[in-house]
Amino acid sequence: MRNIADDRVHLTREHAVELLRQMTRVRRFEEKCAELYTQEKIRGFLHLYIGEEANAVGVISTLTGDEAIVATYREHGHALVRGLPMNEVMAEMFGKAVGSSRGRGGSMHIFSAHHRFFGGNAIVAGGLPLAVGLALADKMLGIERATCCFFGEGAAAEGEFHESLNLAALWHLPVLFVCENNFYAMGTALARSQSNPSISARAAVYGIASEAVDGMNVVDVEAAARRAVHAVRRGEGPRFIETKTYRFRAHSMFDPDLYREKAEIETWKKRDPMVLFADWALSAALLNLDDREAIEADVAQEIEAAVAFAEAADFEPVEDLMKDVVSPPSEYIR
Amino acid sequence: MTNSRLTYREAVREALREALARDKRVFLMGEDVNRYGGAYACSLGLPAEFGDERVRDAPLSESAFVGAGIGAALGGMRPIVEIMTINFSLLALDQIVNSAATLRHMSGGQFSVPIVIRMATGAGRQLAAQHSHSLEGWYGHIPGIRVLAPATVADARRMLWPALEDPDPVIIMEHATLYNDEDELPADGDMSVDITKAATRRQGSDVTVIAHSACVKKALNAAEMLVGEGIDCEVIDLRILRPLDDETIIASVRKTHRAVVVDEAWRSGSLAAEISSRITEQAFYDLDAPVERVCGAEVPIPYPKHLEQAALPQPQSIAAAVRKAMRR
Amino acid sequence: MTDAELSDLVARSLYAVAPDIEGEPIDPNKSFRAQFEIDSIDFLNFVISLHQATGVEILERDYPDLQTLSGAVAFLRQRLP
Amino acid sequence: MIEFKMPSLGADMEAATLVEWFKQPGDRVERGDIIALVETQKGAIEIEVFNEGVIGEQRVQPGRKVPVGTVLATILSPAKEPPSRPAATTTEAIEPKAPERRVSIGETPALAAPPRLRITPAARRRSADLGISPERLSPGPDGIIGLEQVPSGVEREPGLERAPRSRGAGLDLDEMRKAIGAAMVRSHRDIPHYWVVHAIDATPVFEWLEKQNALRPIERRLLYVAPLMRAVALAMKQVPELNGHYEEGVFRPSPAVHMGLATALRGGGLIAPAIRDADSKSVDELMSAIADLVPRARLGRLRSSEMTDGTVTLSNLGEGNADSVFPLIYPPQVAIVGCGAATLRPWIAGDVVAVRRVVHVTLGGDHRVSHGRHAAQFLTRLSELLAHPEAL
Repeated sequence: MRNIADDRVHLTREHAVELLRQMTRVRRFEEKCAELYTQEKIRGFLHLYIGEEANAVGVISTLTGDEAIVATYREHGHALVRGLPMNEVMAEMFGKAVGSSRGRGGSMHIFSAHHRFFGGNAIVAGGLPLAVGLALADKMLGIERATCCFFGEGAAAEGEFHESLNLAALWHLPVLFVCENNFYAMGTALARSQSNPSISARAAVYGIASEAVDGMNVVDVEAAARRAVHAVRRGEGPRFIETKTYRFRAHSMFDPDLYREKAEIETWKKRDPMVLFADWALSAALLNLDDREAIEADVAQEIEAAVAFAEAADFEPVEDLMKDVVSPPSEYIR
Repeated sequence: MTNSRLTYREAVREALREALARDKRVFLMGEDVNRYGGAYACSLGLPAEFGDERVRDAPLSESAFVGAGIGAALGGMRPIVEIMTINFSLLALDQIVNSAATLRHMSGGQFSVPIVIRMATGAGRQLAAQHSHSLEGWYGHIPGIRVLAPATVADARRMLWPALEDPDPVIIMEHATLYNDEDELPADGDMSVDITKAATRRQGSDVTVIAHSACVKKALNAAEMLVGEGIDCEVIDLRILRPLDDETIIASVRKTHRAVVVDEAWRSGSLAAEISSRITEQAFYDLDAPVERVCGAEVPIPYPKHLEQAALPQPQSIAAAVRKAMRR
Repeated sequence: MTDAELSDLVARSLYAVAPDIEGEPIDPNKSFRAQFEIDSIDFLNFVISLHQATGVEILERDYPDLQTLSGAVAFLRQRLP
Repeated sequence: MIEFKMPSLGADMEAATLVEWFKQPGDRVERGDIIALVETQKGAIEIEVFNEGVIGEQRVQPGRKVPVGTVLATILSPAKEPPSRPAATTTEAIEPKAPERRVSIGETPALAAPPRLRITPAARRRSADLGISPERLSPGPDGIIGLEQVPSGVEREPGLERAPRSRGAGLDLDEMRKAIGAAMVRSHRDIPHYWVVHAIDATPVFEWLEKQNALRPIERRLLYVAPLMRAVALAMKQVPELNGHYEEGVFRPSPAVHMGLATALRGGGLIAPAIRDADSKSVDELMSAIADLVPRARLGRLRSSEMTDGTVTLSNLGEGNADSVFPLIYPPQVAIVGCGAATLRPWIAGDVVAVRRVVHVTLGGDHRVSHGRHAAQFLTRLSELLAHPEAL
């Protein structure tokens, strides 16, 4: 067990393997999803996280299992890293009844009450007020823990972003805001949508301590998150991290990516967070090539099993269409 | 003069092109309308013709850019604001309901807001519960605005200009499943359309099926299915969701004595409820059967295809309602 | 049809137009009017009822033949095939 | 909350016995719904409600006689006031005191509405246009009468009444005679009557009827009373002083003629239910209305409005042998038309004596409102109308 009060990243071999393993799981899972999408096994919108894995892996590795996570419609990685079984996440992508949201949500709406994973929000900035409220509940109930909220830089244009930051700061709430700045809000570049391209500067004006880090470097992300989350847990109010990152894929499967230069994408790909970390860990002798191969083999097996699980699972019967609109009477709060 | 074959998407684009070309005050504003080409590719190619000023990317700030569109309309421009989906329009609801729809009245008629707001609506593409809803009935509830729902390629092409000529706010609902529909239009034929009248898409004598948007096609399919059973449906495309064209609806019901209202939206408090109510108010003594409704199941739209389709009106369910109205 | 059946049919037609006398015995030779205060409206309804039950055409000039149970039975016996 | 009280169905009604409730606590009622059957001195009458809402509590149980104005039930407005639980029956018979009670927030189980003819609005209208009583139509296989079940070519289809519902109570003939007696005593005491008689040659009417009926299928045949009522209604329109209500010293003429038809009940007794808007109904429509009304009157199945709406009454002794009649006005009306039997008589036609079918028509009027000249106007007009029945 790592000491959760320790601000430093303890890069043991064990931890390094874990970081690489999680990034690999997310990467390979999503590559498989892209394939399954083209086979029409997965439908709707599919927003891939490929290129941005270091953010979820770095941040979530600092959270305790009961610290709530609120994410966006690009949340497969966050769900897997948080510990949702890959089988259930894959089944959800298929829309199967054993999926993490019983198949009702699909790619954009993965939830798990057990893992305190609050989705899966497809309205930009829609998750920020929820995170503020989760933190408010903790504070009022006297539970000392953080709530972690992921969102993209596009959210910074929404009123809800500003309103939420103000509330969290005003009420001194234990929220860790993590802005994954991949520089494009769908097809609109940061410079075309923000008068001041620094997102972390916005947090600062609400009196929230903020920090911008290299989102392609999992160690940097983890270090920043560790500092921030400890401060939040200590009751120092909200913290804000802006990670500068990049998605290697288009916004969604049905996006011709007209708004980005190929050269720009190639430049960022040279800073692939998995490659970057693996190379560094190999050179620092924290990992060896066998480790990497073993991870890839394990992950491939896990994915194969998840696909088989999802394929074999049943769809919910149509008769159940009206389920879960409101609580069944037996669950009424008394 | 030759006919040109184009998609609904292209029809919207041509209408935008015409508007931008005809009136210097017109500009298009919205999320990803410029570089991305529009979330549904409706504005693809337009920035090259009209420039970044008049095809203006906006940040994800629905309340602000819709409100800014209202302000620009007050200030003498003729803005066309695109909202990516109707679910996102909820973030701008305050500006639409509390400003656009009220300014004329609360200023005692001094100001009008000649804005056109376009948005994609509806389910059918497995986009689950935050991208699939049909909330146009909510807009239909609000006095002070006009709500249009082009169901055909021709209407998609023709409705924008009269909408811009309307001195008051107009909302155009484009059903997301219609963008790929194709039809033939006269290349330079008559582009005018009456944005106060519903359209009768099929003449019939036994039952009036009233639908709008993507449900018009489904209603027409149902009507064809029923021909073999000796049932002759009249299909009315509402086209205008506010103000409703009572005259066309009531005249048809007076003729057929039976009505089936099809609405993709949830049944409770829906446009279908309003239409059904008007029929009973105005044509009660002409009715030979209770007004039937075929509406979306009252569930947030689920992701899996079979459940999503089960939640929506289908030709089969429309046909079943027609049979019920016919007491078959 | 036997006379008994015809008699039953006439009685049922009469009761149908005047349910308030249902079950009361009918004197076959006394006029309905005298027995039950059957007026012209009741009588018209009674004639319609007989016509509908039997298909027999009944003209206005036949009405006097139908004033009593026995008269009505005789009339029907004669007209029915 | 609205208190639904024992209605006054006539100036002479003082009390009535509740026979049967047709609506139960929790049932929705709409204006015009039949809510209960009450036994009056004049027979069993269905009473209707004039408010919409939900039946709250029934304060009077069947079998009890209560005075006019007694609260029979409460009606709650549908949204605001959920019905309270039915309270125990009050035992005080004639002067029930409303028990003190608080409206508790609760729900009453929705009870099934009593069976009602299932007919579509369009079918109901078409059958009304054709003068067909909907009760006479056979429903489709689903139990509903729709346009398909209404014959389109036939104008009127009288025939067998559907088997009537059981009355729930027999006519109380003694009570009825008492009530008629009371009304007639009041009429005789309070109304300064005058009568004017006029002999009218009704031969054209009978000749016309004979020709008509020869051409008509049996179901559409007319009775003499139908053209007679039509002519009386039209003539009434000419003399407003004869058509209306006199109440509390004021006469209110009625724009429409709602014609009470004095109907003898078997075993004695008289009742005069009204046909609304008789002046705007055709002869065929009047025939249809009479054919519908008379059997219902004899069964005691009348709507309360039919008992109170009449603005003038027609009393026709056409089937007997009496030469003429001097009837008493039915208050609050101000006139009554009495017709003796139409019998063959010698008649001066031009300068020859001919055999004609003659009827003595008496107009009884209320001197507070009209006088002989009005009566003469009416009778002259009636005579003209009956001379040309084809134009009626």
